[in-house]
Amino acid sequence: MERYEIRLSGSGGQGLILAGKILAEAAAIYEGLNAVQTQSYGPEARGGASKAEVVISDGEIEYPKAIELDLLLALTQESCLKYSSDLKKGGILIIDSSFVKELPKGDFRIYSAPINEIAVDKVGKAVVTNIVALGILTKISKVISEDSVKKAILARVPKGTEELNMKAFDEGFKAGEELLS
Amino acid sequence: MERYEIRLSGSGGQGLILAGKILAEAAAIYEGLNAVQTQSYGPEARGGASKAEVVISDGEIEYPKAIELDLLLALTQESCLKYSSDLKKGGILIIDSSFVKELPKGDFRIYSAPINEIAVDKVGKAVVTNIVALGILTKISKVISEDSVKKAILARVPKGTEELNMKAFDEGFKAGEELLS
Amino acid sequence: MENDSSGQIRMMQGNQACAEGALAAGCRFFAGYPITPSSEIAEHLSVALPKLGGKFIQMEDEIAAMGAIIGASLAGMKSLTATSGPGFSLKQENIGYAGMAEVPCVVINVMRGGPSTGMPTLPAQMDVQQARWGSHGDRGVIVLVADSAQESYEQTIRAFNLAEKYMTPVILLLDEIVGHTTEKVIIPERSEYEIIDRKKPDLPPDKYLPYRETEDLIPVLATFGTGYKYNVTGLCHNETGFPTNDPAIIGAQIKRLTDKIIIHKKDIIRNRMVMLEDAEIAIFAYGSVARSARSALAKCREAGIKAGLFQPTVLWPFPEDDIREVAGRVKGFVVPEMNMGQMAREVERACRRDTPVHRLNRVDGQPITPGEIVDLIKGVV
Amino acid sequence: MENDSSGQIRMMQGNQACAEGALAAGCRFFAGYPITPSSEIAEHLSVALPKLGGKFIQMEDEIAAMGAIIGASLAGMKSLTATSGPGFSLKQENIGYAGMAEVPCVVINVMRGGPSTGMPTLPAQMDVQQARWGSHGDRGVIVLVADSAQESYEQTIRAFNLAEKYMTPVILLLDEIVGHTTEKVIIPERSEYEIIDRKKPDLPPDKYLPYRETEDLIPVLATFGTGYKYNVTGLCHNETGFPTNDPAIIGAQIKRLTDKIIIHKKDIIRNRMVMLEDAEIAIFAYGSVARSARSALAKCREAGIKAGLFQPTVLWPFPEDDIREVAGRVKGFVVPEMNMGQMAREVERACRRDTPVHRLNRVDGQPITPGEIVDLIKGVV
Amino acid sequence: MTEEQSARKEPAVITVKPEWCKGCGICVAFCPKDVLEMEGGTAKVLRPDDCIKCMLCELRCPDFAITVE
Amino acid sequence: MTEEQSARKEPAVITVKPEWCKGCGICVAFCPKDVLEMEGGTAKVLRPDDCIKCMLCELRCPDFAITVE
Amino acid sequence: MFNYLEYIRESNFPHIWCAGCGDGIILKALIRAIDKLGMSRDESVMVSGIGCSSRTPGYMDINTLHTTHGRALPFATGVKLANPDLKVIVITGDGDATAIGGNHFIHAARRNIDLTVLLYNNYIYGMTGGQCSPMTPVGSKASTAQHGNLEPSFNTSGLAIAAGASFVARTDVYHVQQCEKFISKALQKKGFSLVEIMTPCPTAYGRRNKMANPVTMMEWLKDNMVPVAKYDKMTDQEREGKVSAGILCDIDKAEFTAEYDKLIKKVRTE
Amino acid sequence: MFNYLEYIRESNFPHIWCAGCGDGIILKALIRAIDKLGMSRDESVMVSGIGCSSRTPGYMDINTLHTTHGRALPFATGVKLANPDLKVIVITGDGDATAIGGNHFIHAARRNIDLTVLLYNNYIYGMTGGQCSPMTPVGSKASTAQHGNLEPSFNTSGLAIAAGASFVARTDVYHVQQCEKFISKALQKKGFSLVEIMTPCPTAYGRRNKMANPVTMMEWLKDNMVPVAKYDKMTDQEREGKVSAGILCDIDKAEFTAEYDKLIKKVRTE
Ligand SMILES: Cc1ncc(C[n+]2csc(CCOP(=O)(O)OP(=O)(O)O)c2C)c(N)n1
Ligand SMILES: Cc1ncc(C[n+]2csc(CCOP(=O)(O)OP(=O)(O)O)c2C)c(N)n1
Ligand code: SF4
Ligand code: SF4
Ligand code: SF4
Ligand code: SF4
Ligand code: SF4
Ligand code: SF4
Ligand SMILES: [Mg+2]
Ligand SMILES: [Mg+2]
Repeated sequence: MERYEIRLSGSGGQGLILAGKILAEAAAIYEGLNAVQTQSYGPEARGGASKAEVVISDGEIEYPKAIELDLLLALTQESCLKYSSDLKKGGILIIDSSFVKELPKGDFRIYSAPINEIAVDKVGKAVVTNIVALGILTKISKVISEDSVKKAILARVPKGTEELNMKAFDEGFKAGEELLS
Repeated sequence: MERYEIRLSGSGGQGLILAGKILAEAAAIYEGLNAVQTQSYGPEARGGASKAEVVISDGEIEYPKAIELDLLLALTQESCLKYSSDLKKGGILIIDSSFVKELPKGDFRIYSAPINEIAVDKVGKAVVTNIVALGILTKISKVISEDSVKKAILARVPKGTEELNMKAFDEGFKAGEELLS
Repeated sequence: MENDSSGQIRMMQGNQACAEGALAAGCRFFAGYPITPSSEIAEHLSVALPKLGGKFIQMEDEIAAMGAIIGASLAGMKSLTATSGPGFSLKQENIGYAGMAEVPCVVINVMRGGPSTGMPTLPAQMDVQQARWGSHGDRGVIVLVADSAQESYEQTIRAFNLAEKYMTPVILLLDEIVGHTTEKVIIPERSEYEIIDRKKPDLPPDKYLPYRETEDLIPVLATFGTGYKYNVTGLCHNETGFPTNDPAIIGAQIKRLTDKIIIHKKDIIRNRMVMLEDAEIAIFAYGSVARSARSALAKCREAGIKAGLFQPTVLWPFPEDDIREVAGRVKGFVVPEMNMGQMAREVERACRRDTPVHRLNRVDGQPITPGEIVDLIKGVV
Repeated sequence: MENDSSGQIRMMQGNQACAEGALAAGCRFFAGYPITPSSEIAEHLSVALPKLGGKFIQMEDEIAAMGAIIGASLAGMKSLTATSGPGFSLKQENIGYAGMAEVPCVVINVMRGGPSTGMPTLPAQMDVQQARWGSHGDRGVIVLVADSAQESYEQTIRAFNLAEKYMTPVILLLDEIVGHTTEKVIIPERSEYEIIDRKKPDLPPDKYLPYRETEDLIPVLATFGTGYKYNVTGLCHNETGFPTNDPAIIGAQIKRLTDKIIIHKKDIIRNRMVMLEDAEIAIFAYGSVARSARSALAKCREAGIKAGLFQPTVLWPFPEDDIREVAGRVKGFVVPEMNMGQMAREVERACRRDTPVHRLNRVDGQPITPGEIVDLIKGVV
Repeated sequence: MTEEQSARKEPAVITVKPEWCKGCGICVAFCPKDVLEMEGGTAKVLRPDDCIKCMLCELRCPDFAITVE
Repeated sequence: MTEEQSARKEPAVITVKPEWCKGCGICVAFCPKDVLEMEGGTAKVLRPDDCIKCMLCELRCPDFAITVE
Repeated sequence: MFNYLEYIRESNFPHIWCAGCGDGIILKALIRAIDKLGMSRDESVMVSGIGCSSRTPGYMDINTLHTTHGRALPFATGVKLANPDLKVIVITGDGDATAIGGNHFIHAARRNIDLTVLLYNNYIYGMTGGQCSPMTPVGSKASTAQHGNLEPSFNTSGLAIAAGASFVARTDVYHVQQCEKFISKALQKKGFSLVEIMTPCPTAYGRRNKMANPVTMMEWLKDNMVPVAKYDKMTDQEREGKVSAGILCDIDKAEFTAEYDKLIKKVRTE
Repeated sequence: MFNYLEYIRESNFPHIWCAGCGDGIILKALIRAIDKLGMSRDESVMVSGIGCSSRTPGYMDINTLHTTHGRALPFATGVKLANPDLKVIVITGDGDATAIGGNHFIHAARRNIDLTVLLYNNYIYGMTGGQCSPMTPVGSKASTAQHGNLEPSFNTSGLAIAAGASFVARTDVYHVQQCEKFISKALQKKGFSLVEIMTPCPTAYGRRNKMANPVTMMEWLKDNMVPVAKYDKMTDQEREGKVSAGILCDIDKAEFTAEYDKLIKKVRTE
């Protein structure tokens, strides 16, 4: 697989850094690919905006930061507007429909789902919004297998929350299926 | 005048650094020559040995340290033996005869006087040994005028001790005369 | 103590990889003072060291941390500190002490941007000359650099090995990108890498002279508490370790501090040469910029430009002979750096001829992209 | 406040001459921490400053001393600190701060020998690279050097002038020989030298931007207490002085710190060229070694050898254009230094061709004699 | 002391600046009269009439985001 | 305490090492029995028989230069 | 309503502090104290080191000097000595003042130089993400003490008194009026004055120590800050986990810059 | 006669200290204390900073570490923590310990790490030729205080107690048996122990302060060192110019390396 660039964006506390780590581990450890994950550490990291980047490839990943995004996940309006210009032509934009109202212009495929709502209503906990998002992303991007992502989630989440997180992933995955169908 | 190198040596507390400063000031300020004065700052400077060097010239003094001494003053046996090898051929060695018993070998002119004794017996204070030595040195070396050295002494010594120091210089100068005659 | 995760694939930040590499090298003492972007090294070791019976201590400042690792090293523990620009400046006096007293230890500097507080969270490579010249006085210096988490792991091990072998502080430089990027590290099997331990005196205490001039110019310092009672000082000293002002001894000692690195430079220097055989233009790049350079290289070759990469993994001693050799073959060098051209100076110097050295300098806290390097090369050829 | 001893001939140590030069330049604040061989500068000013209404303070360490002079400078006093190797290392972080925040001040380093405590009372020139690279991060640096008491006096005045003109810390290096040799100083008449004072803002407080990019790249910092309320920080900052992470602003700021020195290098650099017109061999020497070189020159000419002297009185920015020009004319350089060849590197680099550079290095705490230089030159020609 | 201030009779005008309010909840938690509540991540003034103008919300807001007049 | 020691009867052997003695005069000044004196820049033992072996000279000599047996 | 806008650099707002960080509460208390004392901001300088707390000056419209980590006091000493007419306020954190800056802290106190120091004590290195400080309580968790902190903490106010400070008080941001009052008193003192202010860091300290919610942290202050008179009467057991608040030292003695001015007068008339 | 030769590096003698310098008297007291306690020199390390006092270790036949100015305590902390079985003795001067090294001093005391510190207090920077130290009395002359020193000095022992030391005593070289006794007690203490020893520097302090003669300096000590019990009962006026001597603090509390070892046990069995 060629270099594939993903950026997960939203607000602090939505667990996007963790989601990025999971994605990278899924790719690198369970899928045998290369993956690098980066995030910002500046003052912006503690305030509102948060972003994590994952670059996946079956070759060496030299330049570690995203240059042209293949996929952008945007959980807030702010992050969607700020980052969508980095999306490459024909790239994938996944948004949380409850928060992103103003859609950016550009030549990309937009997938819209009430991600936070799914976490709250279907899984029962807002904290798993990130895992729901991972489910959707896995389904839509198809760069990593469902199985690998699940393994990576299980290796990362606190003991006792495995079931909850699996449910979150599945709900997301399902939502992804619906979006594709 | 060509470069003229003087080293004053003895033990700490004999005021040789001050004597060096006076000599340099006599040359540079009152005689219109150039002069540089250096001394050692190492641990040896607080213990027994003490030395001050003065280089005098009517030209620029580039290299500030003595390389080949024209004149060595040695108030102790130790300093006499340690430094006389730096004396150039035909150079002047002035020693305190009460302390320097073993004379170094070499092609130089030796002048021997009981410098400390003169200070104690004729002037009445051991602290002026350095000034007595300056008197002898001035007379013997002839590089700086008696007058300039006296001015330089008066500009340096503590108020109230002028007379004492002038007497010390004169006694030394006299001793120098005797040595030359 | 064996590393029980050998062969494993793990995702780690460069900083964490340094910590893990240190443990693998046998490091059992860390003293530090937190500073972005290096703090994860300390944080990781604060958890891990006591589990291995090692010691972690957060000192009152960087100066103290540097002092503590020297003390710990003399008491027999392989010791590490990690910091970033401002802390690196503060450590310089005691780094010089370790150099002078020849106490092995490793100092990691995860470079941030700018002078002073600068850009604490943004990448740069502005301390590469400081790593060589930051401390007063003259002596030889070993400085390594890493470009990835994998290399951070390996170079940390190498730093400890070189420190123990040459009895000297060794500096490892990471830039913020390397320190903070999480990527795959394949933990090597124990058999795949060497661990060098400090030489022990081969003479009994009454014959022992710690700083005796040996053929390899490297002293043998006994561990405190093992029956060898000697003196360690930052003053110029003779072979017993006691201070002296004897010019002959001092002169020989100071010269030896430089020579002990220089005569072994073949053993120390390691470069990665990529497609340099037929290259007409050579990129000189290190740290995270070397990654961009490798991408750029591929693109250049695609475009029919014969570019090659000279990537030093040891910045000091500077690989000047190797550069001179390459300079004789190429039409020019391109030196992209996240600073105002610090190592480009060395490339210029090493050439000893008019080979053009083209600089590409970014100092805005942003990484240099492969595209920028390609553009510069295209402009040059 | 006028210097009332102008025209006088006085015998002074280089250290004392620095103190007197500082007073003549208008320095009214000194903060320091004692260290051999620089302490006489502090001692002299501790007596003299209060007599002029100025302030002397002995701080708890060198770091604090450096901080204090930056604070005092911002409060409007021309400020000085003086130290030696170990203290110079400790000051580096705050020297970098002064560079980043663009606060004028002068730092004198009377170099001793050796790394670490080394040889506190013996001469060396081992901090000449540290003076350029000692602090983390990239910026332009001005470093002067003096070879005599007279020059110590004059270069201290010049250091203050350059500091105020270019809004930067300026470093003046003495070696122990210069610092401790007592010799004649002719105190210049006030009309014979220039005194540069800090620019004052020409805009009212509400329009004032301390770090606005001006044509000469030099900011105008108001004195605290004069009605201009602005922010000074060591973080990368915008023209108001407030921290920012905007790459464009940061990049421009950091680049400006280098450029503001480089574009004015003609005004800053001063070399003494002695008998270089027809020289076949050029001696490159600075500080007390230049004195020996001048003696050597005379001897060479006597012996029919066409030698000349290139003596920089500003080490950084390095006079590379001038060296390159000379390199085109001579058969080689001879670089005697009381270190392992620190500035010889720069000469090599500046040549940009294969002009041989012969080094003469003493690191035993003994001065380089004219005879040694002559011998080397004879061996070379 | 704060109790005495409640003597003042003019109705309180409590203003929250949403751009600055970071939603820490401090004003809400320590208002002695339960005038405020958190809503959508910012403080909201729900019962201004109960306000006794003790000023504690204003004094303790770390973000310069709430004022009481 | 030091007085009691004077009970011992063997005569004191007091030794000054002239290469190490720097002539500070401390031993001389504080000898309770005036046993010592300065001479030509070093301490000299003048009245060994008066010594009560209080050891103070040895204890206070900064230069390891005087011993009492 | 107090009009803070006149005193702040509004364009730098909202500030960078986290939600519920107490630092903004202190800034406001300081502004009120300055306002009520009618201090001239042109003739005042705020100096800070590095840390979240040390970002305070950047938000105030006054002469501000944000220095290097731990070094605010030496810079401030230079400012004050160069121009003793300036009122100099130093803002510092527990790490800044007592870890890397500990030496300057005791020396400035020893000299009794006329500086007003506000020490924001949040028990942690906030800016760098929650490492131990010399004031982190034994047993607390921090990113460099995940097994629990082993090192006893300073009684920093006690240290300042032992070093020679002339005014020392401890307060907190819950007791916000007391906080303002002590700042005001410190500003009026001629000599080295210190106000140690306990302030919550929910992000770097609270999160690891079961007080992630800013309100919980404020409640902790409400419940555990004890007036010093009462504290002095408590048994060791009762004192466990409590912190005394109040004016701990207030004495008059020679101030450094004033002594220096006397020296100048003396040597100039000699 | 005590046989010191066994304990010293004889080839380095005569030592570099000036005639009448008290440092040699302390070295001898330390040697006797070590001898009487039967301490193993192979398992002991002496660590010092820079200064005349800090040259002490070089004269002893023991593991010796002469570090950088002010930094003996961090180096010693590293030695001790790396091998808690080593007995670590720190030699430092008033400048070394309380000027440049002041921060390490209070932090080592705070940690209560098991180090025995002998602080040679001669009121001056001896090595560099007589500049003020933070312990130079107000009004005294020094090469950087030729108009008379303006800065109040530390009560260093008091500072150590405030910072957390577990044993603190003050003595002097005139009272040489007391000096040995306190050193011995400090060596036996588990925890941070400090002995502040007043010692004459005739060269750099005495000469400028009318005590050029070593004997005069010893007499000063004889006349002005007052047992603490007596000192405590004196009026401020009576205390003028006097210095209290005695054990000022001696308490038992958790020692740092021991606590660390407990932590290791805990995490290894977890
Ligand atoms: C020399 C140096 N060392 C370390 C740092 C990193 N650093 C920045 S702030 C800080 C600690 C801040 O803690 P504190 O003073 O308590 O302030 P807070 O953020 O908690 O308000 C540290 C270690 C630095 N900037 N400079
Ligand atoms: C970093 C540094 N600053 C300054 C010095 C110079 N220096 C050496 S010893 C000393 C002071 C020593 O005073 P003290 O500790 O009281 O020891 P003493 O000589 O009086 O025994 C100083 C300032 C140094 N060596 N290193
Ligand atoms: S002033 Fe604020 S805290 Fe007080 S009652 Fe009114 S709303 Fe509540
Ligand atoms: S205290 Fe201020 S920031 Fe916090 S919730 Fe209330 S208004 Fe918002
Ligand atoms: S032991 Fe020494 S001090 Fe005591 S009486 Fe004998 S000579 Fe005097
Ligand atoms: S005390 Fe020691 S050094 Fe001093 S005079 Fe007596 S023997 Fe000599
Ligand atoms: S990290 Fe802590 S101290 Fe820093 S701004 Fe956030 S809450 Fe405040
Ligand atoms: S200068 Fe003072 S402290 Fe140093 S050796 Fe001489 S008397 Fe002792
Ligand atoms: Mg804090
Ligand atoms: Mg001292």
